[in-house]
Amino acid sequence: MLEEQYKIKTQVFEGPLELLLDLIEKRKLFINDISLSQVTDDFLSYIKEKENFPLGLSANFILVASTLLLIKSKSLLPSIELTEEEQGSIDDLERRLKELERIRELSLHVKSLFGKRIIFGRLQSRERKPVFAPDPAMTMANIVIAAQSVLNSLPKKEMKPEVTVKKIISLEETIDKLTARIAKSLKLSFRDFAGHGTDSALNHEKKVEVIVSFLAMLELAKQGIIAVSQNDLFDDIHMETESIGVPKYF
Amino acid sequence: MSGHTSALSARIEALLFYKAEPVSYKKLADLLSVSREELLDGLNELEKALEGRGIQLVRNDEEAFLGTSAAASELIEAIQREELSRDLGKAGLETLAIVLYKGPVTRREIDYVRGVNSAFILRNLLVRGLVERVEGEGRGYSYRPTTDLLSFMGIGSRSDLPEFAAVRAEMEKFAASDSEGSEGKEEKSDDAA
Amino acid sequence: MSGHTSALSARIEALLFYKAEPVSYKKLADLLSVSREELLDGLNELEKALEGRGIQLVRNDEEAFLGTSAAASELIEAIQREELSRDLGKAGLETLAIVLYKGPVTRREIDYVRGVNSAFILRNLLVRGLVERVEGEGRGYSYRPTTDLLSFMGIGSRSDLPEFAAVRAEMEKFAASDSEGSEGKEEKSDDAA
Repeated sequence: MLEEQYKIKTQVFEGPLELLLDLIEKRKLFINDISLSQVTDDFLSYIKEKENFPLGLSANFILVASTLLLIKSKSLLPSIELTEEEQGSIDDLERRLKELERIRELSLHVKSLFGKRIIFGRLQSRERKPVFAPDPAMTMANIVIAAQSVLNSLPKKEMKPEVTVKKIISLEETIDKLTARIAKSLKLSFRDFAGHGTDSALNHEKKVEVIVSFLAMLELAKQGIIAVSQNDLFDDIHMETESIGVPKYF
Repeated sequence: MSGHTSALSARIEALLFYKAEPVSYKKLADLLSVSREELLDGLNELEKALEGRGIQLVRNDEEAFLGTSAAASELIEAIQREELSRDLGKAGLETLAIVLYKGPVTRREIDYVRGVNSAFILRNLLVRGLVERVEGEGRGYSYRPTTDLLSFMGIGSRSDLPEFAAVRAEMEKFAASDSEGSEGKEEKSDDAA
Repeated sequence: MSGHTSALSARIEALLFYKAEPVSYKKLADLLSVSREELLDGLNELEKALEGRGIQLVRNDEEAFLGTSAAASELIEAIQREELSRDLGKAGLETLAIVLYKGPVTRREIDYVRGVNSAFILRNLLVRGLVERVEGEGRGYSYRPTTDLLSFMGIGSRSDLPEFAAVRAEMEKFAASDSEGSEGKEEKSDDAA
C-alpha cells in the first residue's frame, strides 16, 4: 500500500458535451438536429487532432461522435431508417445539450455573485481560553485506525480505462485500413469489415470498433472517395468505389 | 428576563453568535429544546429581526449560520487578512451551478449533465468547503451547497439565487415528462472519487 | 444598499461582530471614517437596536465589544459543556491523527489530505486544548498536538506512534502532490485571531 502511486488529474478537460455546445454556440445556432449535423465535422476533426485524451474520456467522445454520425448520415441520406434506440440516443443527446446550456446560463449568475459581497463569519475569539477536554475515544488504537482510514481514502491512480483505450483503434488507422481494403475489393460489406457475425450480441470492444469503422467510412464518404448505399432496410451498408481520386459530393 | 422567557429568535441568535460556525437544525433544536417546526419559525423570525442590521442569517437545507451582512462586505473585506480565492474556472462554476440549483445531487447526476467525470472538480470544491457531501437516499452520497458557499455569494439562502424558483419549476416539469429516467443511458462514471 | 449607505449602527455591529474582541473607540472611528461623536451616537443607536435581542453591546470608556445577552447565559453555558464533552467522531479522530502523524501541518494540508474542509473541526480541537496553533514558515498557521494530548495518550515522543515513519511519509507524499493554486480558501483564514 505504501508503494501505491498517487496521481490526480490536475487538468480539467472538457467533455464531449461541452465541446459540442462550444461548437454550436460559436456558430450561434440553436440546439437541434440541423445544427448538430452542421457541427459534426468540426467535432470529428477535434477528436482527430486531440490524440492524447485522458484515459476514459476518449470512449465518451467516441460515443457522442457515433450519435453525431447518425444525425449526419440521416441528413446526408434521409432514406436511412433509424431504429428506436438510435432515435432515442439522438433525442437524449439534444436534451442533455439543452440542459448543459441552461446550466451554463446559470453558472453566469454564480460567477457574478461569487466573492462579490461576502458574508463573513466571526473571527475566532481570543477571549476564550482552551480547556483540555479529551474524548475517551482518543486511544492509540483508534488513532491508528483513523490514520489508516485517511490513507485508504486518498485518491488512487486511476487504472481501468487503459483497457478501454487499447480497444479503440485510432481513426486514422481505421481509415487507412478501410482505404486499403477498398482498393482491393470493389464491393465490401460494412458488416464484414467490422469483423463480427450476424448473430452474436456485440460486446463493448466490438461496438467501439464498429463505431470507429462507421466513423471512418463516413469520413471517406464525405471526401467523396466512396459512395454509400444501402440496399435494404435491415441489410448491410455496402461500400463501393465510385472513382477513386475524383471527389464526389452528395 | 431569564433565558427561558426571552424570545426563541433571540436565543437562536445568541447561540449562533456564540458558536460562530454553521449549526445543524437538529443540534439547534436539541440545545434549545424546541421542535424542528418551532425552530424554523424562530429562524424566520430572526431573519426578519435582522433586516437592515449589520449581521444576517445564512441557511442551507440543514444548517444555519450567522455572519456579517452582505451590505457590510466592503467594510469587513478591507480589514480581513484571509486570502480569498475567487478563482473557480468554468468547470467549477458549472458544477457549483448544478449543486446550487439542483442539489442535493449525486455525482452521477453531475457527471451526466456535464458529460464528463466530475470527481476531480468535486474534490476541489469539497476541500474548499464550498460543497459538502450528505448521505443520499440510496447508496452513495449527494452533494449540496454549504453555508460557506452561500456566504461567499452574499446570499442568505438558495432561494435568493437569480431565477431559482423558475429553475426548480423547470426541473419538476422536466422530471415529470421524463419519468422513465435518463439515468439508465448515463455515461460511465466509475472512476473512483 | 452598499456598505456606505447602510446605517452607521449596522456598520458598527458588523465590525464588532466580525472582530470578536473589544475594539477601541479610536480604532472604530478610524475604520468607519467617522468622528468620535458620530461613533458614540452610532453606539447608542446600536445599543437600542439590540434591546431584546440575543446579543448586546458591552462598553467602557474606551472600548466596545459585542457579546451574548445576559438572558442567554444559561444557554451559553450549556453549549460550552456540550462542546467540550461531544464525541470527536470519525472526522475529529482523523484530523487528530493527521496532526499527530504529520504535525506541524497547515490547514490547507489537512484539508487536502482529508479531501474535505476541516475549518470547523480544527476549531473544536483548538477549543478543547487538543491541538494548538503555531506560526508557520510562510504565511498562515500550522497545527500541532498539545503536550496535554500527548501525555493523555501516553506518547513520550511521536516516534512512539505505530508505524510513525511510514504513515508520515505517505501523508507527506500525497500532500506534496497538491498543485499550487488549485485549492481555494487559504490558511490564515477565518480562524486567524
